[in-house]
Amino acid sequence: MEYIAYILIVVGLVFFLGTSIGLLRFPDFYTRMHAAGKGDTLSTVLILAGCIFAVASQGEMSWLIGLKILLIINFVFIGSPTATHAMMDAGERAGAKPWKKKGGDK
Amino acid sequence: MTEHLPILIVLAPLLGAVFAALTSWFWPRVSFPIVLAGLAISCISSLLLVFEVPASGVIHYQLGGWGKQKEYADMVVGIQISVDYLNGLILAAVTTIALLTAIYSRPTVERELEGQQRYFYALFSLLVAGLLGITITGDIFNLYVFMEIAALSSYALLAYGKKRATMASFNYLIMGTMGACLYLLGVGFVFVKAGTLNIENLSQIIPDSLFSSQAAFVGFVLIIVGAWSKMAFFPMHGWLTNAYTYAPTASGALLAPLATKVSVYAMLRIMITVYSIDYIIQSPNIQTIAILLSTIAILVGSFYSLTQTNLRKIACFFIVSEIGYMVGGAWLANAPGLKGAIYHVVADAAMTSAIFMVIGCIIYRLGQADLKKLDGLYYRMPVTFIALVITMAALIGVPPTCGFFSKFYLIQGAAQAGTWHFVIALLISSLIKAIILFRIIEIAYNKVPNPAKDGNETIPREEAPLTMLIPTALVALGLIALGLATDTLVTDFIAKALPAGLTS
Amino acid sequence: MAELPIWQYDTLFLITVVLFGVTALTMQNLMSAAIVFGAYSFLMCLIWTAMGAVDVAFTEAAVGAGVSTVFIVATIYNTGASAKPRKPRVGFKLFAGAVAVATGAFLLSALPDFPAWGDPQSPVNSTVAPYYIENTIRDAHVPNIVTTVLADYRGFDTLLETAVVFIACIAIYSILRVDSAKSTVDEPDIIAAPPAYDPTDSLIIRQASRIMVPFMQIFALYVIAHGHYSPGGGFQGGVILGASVILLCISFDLKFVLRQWTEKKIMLLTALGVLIYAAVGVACMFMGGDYLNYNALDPVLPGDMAYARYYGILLVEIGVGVTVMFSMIGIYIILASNGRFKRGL
Amino acid sequence: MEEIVPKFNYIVVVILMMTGLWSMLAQSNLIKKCIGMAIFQTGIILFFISIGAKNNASIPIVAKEPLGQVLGQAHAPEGSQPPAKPELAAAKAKVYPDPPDVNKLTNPLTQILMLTAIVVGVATLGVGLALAQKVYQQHNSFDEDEILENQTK
Repeated sequence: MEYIAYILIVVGLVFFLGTSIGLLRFPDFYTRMHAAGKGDTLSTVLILAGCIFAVASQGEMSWLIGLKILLIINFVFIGSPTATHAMMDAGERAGAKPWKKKGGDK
Repeated sequence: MTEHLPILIVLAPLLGAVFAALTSWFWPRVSFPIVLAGLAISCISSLLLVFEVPASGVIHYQLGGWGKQKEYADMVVGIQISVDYLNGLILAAVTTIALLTAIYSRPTVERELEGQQRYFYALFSLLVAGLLGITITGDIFNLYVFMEIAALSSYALLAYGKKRATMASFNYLIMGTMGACLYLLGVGFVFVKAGTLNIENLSQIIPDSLFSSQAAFVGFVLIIVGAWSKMAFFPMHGWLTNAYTYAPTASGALLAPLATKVSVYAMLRIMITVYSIDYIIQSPNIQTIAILLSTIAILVGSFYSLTQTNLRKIACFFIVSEIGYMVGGAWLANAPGLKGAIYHVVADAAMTSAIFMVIGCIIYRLGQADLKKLDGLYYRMPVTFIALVITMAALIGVPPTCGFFSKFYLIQGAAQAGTWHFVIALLISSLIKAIILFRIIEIAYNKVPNPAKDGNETIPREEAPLTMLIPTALVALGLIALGLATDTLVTDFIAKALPAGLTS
Repeated sequence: MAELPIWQYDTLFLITVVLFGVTALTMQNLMSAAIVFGAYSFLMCLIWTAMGAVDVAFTEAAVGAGVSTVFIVATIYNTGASAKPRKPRVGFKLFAGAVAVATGAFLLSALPDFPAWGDPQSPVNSTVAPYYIENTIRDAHVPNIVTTVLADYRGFDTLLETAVVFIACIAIYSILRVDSAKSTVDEPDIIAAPPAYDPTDSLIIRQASRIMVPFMQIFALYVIAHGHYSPGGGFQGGVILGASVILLCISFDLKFVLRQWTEKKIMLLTALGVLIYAAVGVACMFMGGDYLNYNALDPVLPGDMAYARYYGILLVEIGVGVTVMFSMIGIYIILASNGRFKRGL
Repeated sequence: MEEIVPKFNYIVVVILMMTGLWSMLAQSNLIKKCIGMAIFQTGIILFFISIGAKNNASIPIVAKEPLGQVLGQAHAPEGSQPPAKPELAAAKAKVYPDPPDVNKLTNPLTQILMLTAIVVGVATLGVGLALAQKVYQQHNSFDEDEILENQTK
């Protein structure tokens, strides 16, 4: 059980790394938002899944804690993509133009 | 029910405010009587308690039924409120002044706060509950929470005023929160070293184990500086003049006399009970700094009041200089100085309340309180003018009034402690207040030809409405009554409040 | 040197928290300053959980980070201001810096006198605190010591705290609320600059919040009721309830929420919560005990003396929850709608 | 280094408070002053919590021993039939360990004080923001210098 937890958490962290690099490197608003959205949802869910397995092996009440973590995962799935969508939507209305390859306006 | 009196003092205004807030939505006219009833209950119970203290000694009231725990070296668990010689008098003074100001404020609220007065009386009563809580509580963290209650309701009461009141209230908020946070940090430092928050336990722990510890010293300085900035002592007095000048007359009349004096009481409580006087004598450098600062405060307060023409601004600078009296008197750390300081807290609350009420009457009737436009005040508002003269006499220190006796003790203490600059400052400030009094008399009396003689046109006599006039007259006469009752007050109340060990 | 009493990770958190704090203050754009302040508060919760203060971390996450960031953002939205770079008043900034450094040095002068971080024998952990830890079960059968000390041993503090929340709500109401119909206060009606984009009414956000809100409210009720066994209690539950209604305000618009929770209802229920708390105390007084001494309620409540305290705490927590919920909603609506209760964030 | 490391949290607390104090005094923007005030207060809260923290101590909740374990102690392993009624009640009453070891749980007292401090902080922040918003209505700017000019003219 322990090893699955370690693997999941490490993979989650890798995604977080990808998100932060994405946030820094991507040229314009939309691509940065894309990176942030992905990192925000996926890596959190992976880390939480890792926690479920980490907790699974302790004490006989751990299935209850596992269930609670599942609930949290469910909420993260509903919550953070909506947040990213809201920001994208607001950005689009506020007139942020997507980046074009041939040196469009920054 | 009598043993519940201590909690009733704080609970009555608190519940009064909650009920006033609830009923303000259904019958707005009912909220004023409710608050008045709450203040009346707390006033009666505080007067009863004051007379009970000499009979039965210090009264402790355990909240939640927890008390001293034997097996834990009788540490007090839970919160304890106590009435003793030091805060008994101040409780009585605060409740009576609050009650009179509530009656007084009715017409001014009707006129000045047309559309907004739904929660005015709820905040009024909560402020009084906070101030009474500071006076009565026996737990230093509880004192912080009461300080915040009083502060938050005073920000709102001040923000009711005209255009410039909002910015003045914001500055007051920043300074007030800074003071409260420094106080909280000071409580943290004391808590780290002493481990308990109860004043009674602290007064045993600190003298025997913590006198040498640097953290306790830093905690002491933080608490004192926090209290100083709450009472607008010299370096931190910037917010007071704007805050009280642009506030509506009702909140000015309530806040000016009580808010700063209760912070002085909090400082006195920490100095006398928690850290005991010989801690102050043992660390002399704060003492000299404090007395120097209070001399500057008195001089700054007096000189600035000379330059102002708006009566309310003058009264605000009087407060700044009066605070200098009290802090200087307390830090002399000898018997007459402390007696003068404690007595001055009560006397000055009455004096400031009287002067703000008089100014309120003038503003109510003449629309503004500018010194230059007060000509003919004697003929137009004779009773208010007489009250003004009595209050100014008390501020200067003319014998029958209470101002004289407190100044007498302060000068005696200062002479004994040898701090001559403090004595000179006291005399100069009385001189300046005398100049202002004669300036007012000259404007109000001589500038206008005497209408009694038939030749000149008669000035219509338009007094403030009765509900404002009676409290003003009562407080003004109270100054004289307080003066006459000085020796009984000092001997069996204030003298017993001082620690026994204090020598002369 | 004995085993280093220091948590290695916490020093890392502490350094980052200081960095967050400093950036939050030196940022030009107000909105980003608010967001960095939110991040600062969330990181602060992490530090407190690491130090074992779970209840405080929960409250800070809900009240400190969640709601205060929303308040700041609502104020900025309403005024639409961003810190225009002004000529810095160098003289005054230096003076203020000198004052801050001087106080800091004075505070640090007490450093050698402090107990080390985390040693169990320090005076704080060895005088009054052991009583609470050892006697909570005997006195009130409540495993969560924090809730017992909060609502029972130092119950008066919590009553005053609820009063503070109540005062904040009325104070903000009386400062900002202007029913333009009959107020004589001369207040030029500078409508905030219309936001750069019209607020979205996109379906996705509404659906998502419509799904989330009921679960949030159930969880909040669980937090209030379950305060005896797990971290939580009146404050945290009340704030989450308030936050769920604020979420509705943001995703739908103010009128939608005001139809359900009218201004009168909100203000009345804020006052009601404090009344519940104070009434429980007064009931104890009438039943013969001291103020807020729940033992006196024993004849009324089931179970033995200790369980009277158990239920007393529960009643009090409900009072706190009601006040905190409605004052958070009230403060948000007034701040967001600049006192006119019509349109808002 | 010997003296600094075990007292690191007090240093951080002082730094946080001084940034808050500096920003309250020097920042001209009203909202920045409010944020500085909030940071000042969180600094104090960190100070109180770090006093109450104990080394490797768990959260201040008295953990229940699982019923089975308690029953096992009450009844030696000789038989598997359920224990008689009174023992079960006694065991159930004893589910909580007698007074928990003080060093194992963090100090609840400092946490209570800080619950109050956080709520007071938010209340003051709310009132400060309301005042800032009203000032903005009157002077159309958050900057203290502009407001002063606006007031004096």
